[in-house]
Amino acid sequence: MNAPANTNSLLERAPVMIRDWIIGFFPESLRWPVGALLAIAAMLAVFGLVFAFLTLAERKLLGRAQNRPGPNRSGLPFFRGTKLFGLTQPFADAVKMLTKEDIVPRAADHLLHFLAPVLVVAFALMTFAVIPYGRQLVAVDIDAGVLYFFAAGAATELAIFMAGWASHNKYSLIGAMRALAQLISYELPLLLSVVPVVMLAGTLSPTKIVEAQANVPGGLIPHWHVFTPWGAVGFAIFMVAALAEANRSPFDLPEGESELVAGHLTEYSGFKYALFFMAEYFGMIGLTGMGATLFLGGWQAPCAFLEFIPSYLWFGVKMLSLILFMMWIRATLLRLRIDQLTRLAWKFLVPLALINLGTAAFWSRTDSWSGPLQFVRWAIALALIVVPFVVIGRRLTAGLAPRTYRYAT
Amino acid sequence: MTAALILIALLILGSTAVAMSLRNLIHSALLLVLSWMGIAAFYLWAGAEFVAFAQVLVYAGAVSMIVLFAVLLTRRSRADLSIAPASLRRAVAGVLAGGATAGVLTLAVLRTNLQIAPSAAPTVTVQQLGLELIGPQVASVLVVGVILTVALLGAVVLAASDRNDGKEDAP
Amino acid sequence: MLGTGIIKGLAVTAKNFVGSFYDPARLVTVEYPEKQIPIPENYRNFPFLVHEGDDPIATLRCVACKICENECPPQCIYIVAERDEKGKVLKKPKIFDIDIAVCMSCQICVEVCPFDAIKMDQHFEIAAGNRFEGLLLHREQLAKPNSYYQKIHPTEAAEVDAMLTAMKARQAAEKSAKAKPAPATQTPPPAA
Amino acid sequence: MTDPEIASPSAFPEPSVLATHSAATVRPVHDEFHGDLLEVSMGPQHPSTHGVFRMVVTLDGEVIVKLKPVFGYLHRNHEKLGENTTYLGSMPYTDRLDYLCSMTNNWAYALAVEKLAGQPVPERAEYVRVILAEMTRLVNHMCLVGFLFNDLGTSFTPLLYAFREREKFIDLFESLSGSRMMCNFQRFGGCRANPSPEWLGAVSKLVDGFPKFLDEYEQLLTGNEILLARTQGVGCLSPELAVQAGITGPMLRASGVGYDIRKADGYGIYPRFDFRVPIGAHGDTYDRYMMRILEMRESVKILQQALRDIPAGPVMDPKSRLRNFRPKPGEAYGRIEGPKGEIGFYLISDGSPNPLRYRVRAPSFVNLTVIEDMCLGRTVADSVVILGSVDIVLGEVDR
Amino acid sequence: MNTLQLCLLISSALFCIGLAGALSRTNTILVLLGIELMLNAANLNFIAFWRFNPAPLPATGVIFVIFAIAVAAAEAAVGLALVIAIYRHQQNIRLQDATRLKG
Repeated sequence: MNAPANTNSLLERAPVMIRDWIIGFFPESLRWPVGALLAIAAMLAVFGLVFAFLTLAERKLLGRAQNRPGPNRSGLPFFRGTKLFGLTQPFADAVKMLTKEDIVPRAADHLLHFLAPVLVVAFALMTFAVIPYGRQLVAVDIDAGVLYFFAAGAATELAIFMAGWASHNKYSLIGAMRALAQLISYELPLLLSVVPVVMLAGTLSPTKIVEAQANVPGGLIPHWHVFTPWGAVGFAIFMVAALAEANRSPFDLPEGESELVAGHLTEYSGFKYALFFMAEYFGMIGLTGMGATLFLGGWQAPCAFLEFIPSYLWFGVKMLSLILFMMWIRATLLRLRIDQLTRLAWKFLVPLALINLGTAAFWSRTDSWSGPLQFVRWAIALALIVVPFVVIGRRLTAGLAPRTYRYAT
Repeated sequence: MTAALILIALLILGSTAVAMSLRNLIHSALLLVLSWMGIAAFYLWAGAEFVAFAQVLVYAGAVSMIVLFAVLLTRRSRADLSIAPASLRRAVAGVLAGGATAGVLTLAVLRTNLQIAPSAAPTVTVQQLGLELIGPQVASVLVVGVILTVALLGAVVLAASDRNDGKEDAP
Repeated sequence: MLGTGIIKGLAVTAKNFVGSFYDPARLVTVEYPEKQIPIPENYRNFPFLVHEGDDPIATLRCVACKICENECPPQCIYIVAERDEKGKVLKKPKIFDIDIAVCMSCQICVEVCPFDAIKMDQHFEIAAGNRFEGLLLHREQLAKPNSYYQKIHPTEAAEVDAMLTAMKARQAAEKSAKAKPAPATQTPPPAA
Repeated sequence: MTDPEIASPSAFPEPSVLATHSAATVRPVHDEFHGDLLEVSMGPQHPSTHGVFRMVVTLDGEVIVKLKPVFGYLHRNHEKLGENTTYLGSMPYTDRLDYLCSMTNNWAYALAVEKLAGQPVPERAEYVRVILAEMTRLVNHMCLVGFLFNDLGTSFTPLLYAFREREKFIDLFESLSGSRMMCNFQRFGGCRANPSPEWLGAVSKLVDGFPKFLDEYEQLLTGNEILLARTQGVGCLSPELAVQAGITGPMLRASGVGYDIRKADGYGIYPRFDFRVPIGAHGDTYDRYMMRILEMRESVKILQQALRDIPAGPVMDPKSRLRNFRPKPGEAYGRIEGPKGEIGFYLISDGSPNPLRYRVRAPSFVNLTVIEDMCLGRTVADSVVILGSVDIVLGEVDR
Repeated sequence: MNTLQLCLLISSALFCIGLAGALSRTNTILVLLGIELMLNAANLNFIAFWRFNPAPLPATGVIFVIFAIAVAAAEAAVGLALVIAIYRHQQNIRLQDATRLKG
């Protein structure tokens, strides 16, 4: 990694310095567990707050997109009349959720009903461990980090199934079945879209993947994967599959409100519901964080002269913009049907991801092409993307078109 | 080191034993997921992290899903899920067979003089694994790929519901 | 091509998102207790009784004719006429109750009233703690001055007032024309 | 054109799934939590049954093999009430039938009573009625389309855009009639209030801006691939079945039968206006959705013509009476093309102040009867969308 | 007893639980799961031997386990598809009822 001089600015090093300072109070033998606990505590605090304000951001964004102001009335306790643009809304929600009655249906499987929300949050939190948030900020830097991420992510659906099953409610059960079908369908494109990145970076370690996207000195366009043809397609597929993995609109079938009331959440209330809600946002954070890491250069600044801004802020900006994009999609799109969902995965995303693998191979083989050959390289790569997209897309939407109508006068 | 191993062993064996003796099929399946996770923990303990994550991804992520799907698709009522052994004789026979095998294996393990290496685990990076798979083991990778594809197709053919079939078989 | 429809849709929501920050045609909501949309003049919600003078009960226009009680579709009006000591029915209500929990604001009582005594109110913040007593309005609560009526329905009230003064003038003229002989027989006012 | 023209049946392919799920192959339902078939009671409390409606669906996986609509949760004895109140007293109750389109309900009832009593209506009142009816059509179709999109799984965005525009119309209703939804505006022999020129100007301005809103609205989702996939070919209703079941309104026209009472009866002054009746070709949910969109565009045309031509004058026939209204014995059926279909009132008078028989032909109710035929072989998600595209208001279904 | 032997004992215990389960249960799904467990026990052995090999080869054990996992996944998929086929055929998944190859 070619580290410019200003990368070690005070802000950049601040989190690590604080950690080292606190660890310094402990004897040598305790330093490792204390460091780990600190990392966990910091992550819980930061992402807890991020979650809280993301719920507000989502409601505000949806509100504005729907021509209404969104929550803007919650103020401070004991200060009547303060409004603060509704910034305290998440805390009011938290108080409400915590004080609501926790209802467990009599016929429910009590143990699983209790375990499901706990597990879903636990698995969602586990994914945070391997994401590099900044230059030195990664909780566990393991060699197979990407694999770990998807392994932990896959387990969340298990918890969703448990919730659906334990509730002893037909809507919940259908929701759970949908969740399973959705997971099985979208795990594949998600992984396949990541394979080119792993192939070209030559590693499964998120930190090394980020380093592989370091800026080339003098390069105008950031040296991120998303700015290559295969990277763009991979990123698009990753985002679509991530929407499905996070059960976000237009793939929110497991909890499809208009059909299944609330799917696997139907019989949950109070704090357990809040845990599910939290897990959904944690899932979003994790997936977008991984997406930023794999395709958007992780914590890398877009150009060298912007590197004075701390790396973790860059990471935050990228992650948040991806999350906001997900919310924007939610504000616009409608839900797919379950058969269309699986068809989209198997007949569209998987073939495209496989072809993208070939594109990536071509791209890496032709790395040495330069000059006019560079244009040929781009042309071939784009053709490899656009032609399958159009052909498969046409097959996918065969028979669907806006219609013209006749009139009886 | 050994303490961690014993904990992992307790997790694996305990959850498996309970899973195999439970009456509720869903609980069994979920406990087995726990046991598989314990096995992944064992792999981690042994220093084979790639295998550990692959174990979680494949077993907790995929096999468990298929199992749960199969459970849900093959029951008539919630009561169907509580499954008892067919007969006491069968259960006793099964446990006896298992116990006998266990005895033989334990004896064999304890009687054998096994050399062990120094405590540090052999390091294997993902890159090494990949080179190994693409290099010397490429034939096996291809064979496994073919097996997986055939298995996928076979599973689809077997499980694909043929509505006409159902009509003919209807009593 | 696949995706164009989705992109178009995203553009529309983006346009609305941005528009809601500066375009009043897009951000139409009003924060209610602090701000209120002006109520149109014709707005109606529950009936009230018009009185003329200072004493609300004594100067009610209502003559307890019970037409509104009969015509009211949900039958939410209950009227008992005042009687003097001899038991003779007086032309004023002793009880005039409207159960606004039942009233459906149809305005039929207003339309059928020959004396322009009952009109539709515009006061809608009438939440009450008790749905029986709290929402059963008696004549004391229902009685509101004519000036209030003129304030909330200016156009309508002007017409009504003009008609009433014309009628009074006509009655006075008839009275004087008929001279002294008999005490003035109450001419029924023309139907509205 | 007055005769319903029926498109050739070949244009309506029988959904193949429907055939495979005929009664012969439906397996028996075993118990409450059976493995093969799952019986789910959707409603009466369910987010997308548009009120307290209940569908008992039997599912094979996610595919519906049986659907039993259950209604009556909102029954309020409307027809019996009508027989026990005066003719005028029923008018506010008709507001509450289909509470989204009280103006058309009022008109249909007023039409029936006017037929019964031979009551003429002044010219200006006819224009006002047309204006209000077409505004109601816009309001209703906007609601329907918004709710349909919500059933399709949007997060309220299209619904709130539709409500934003609908609100403007409702404000106009309020400033004319005094109430936003329960207008209670029509009277036998005219209308209750004479709209001022300012009011007509406001309508005119709103109507002229409406196509622009519709364009933006259509841009939002009409061409959306997900919408096409979710609605095209979903819930097909063949024209034969539609005619046999007595389906009316946009739903019938979506099935390809060009029947519109505004053209067929020419009630009021509709023959004076130049407008077209859009006809679908597939009878699926997408056609039903597009019928509404296209009808809104036609309604705008009618409104513009009516607002241009409206004469001055009174809106109430001076000979009509509010009290002691006793039509001579006889019977009458007044019907109009409501936004949801044919809304009709059948009255028998015995000369008393109350009708002897009072009967409502509610389009929501009749259109709902084919819900099972449309849903069989589709998934749960489709059933919700199909129900949404039928456009029911439970106040009218249950009465 | 050294650590390797402990690992082997664990794996043999897991194998025997799987065996006992597969033999004693009649529910096809549980039988399949028992077989899965036996496969997993074998995998434990591979890793244990790899881990404690006095002359370690870089990746043999790991690669063996990877293949074993892949094959086990395939087996699970086919096996459970068979279960569903059996269920469709005889309306239950009791193993002793599945006695016919055809019909």
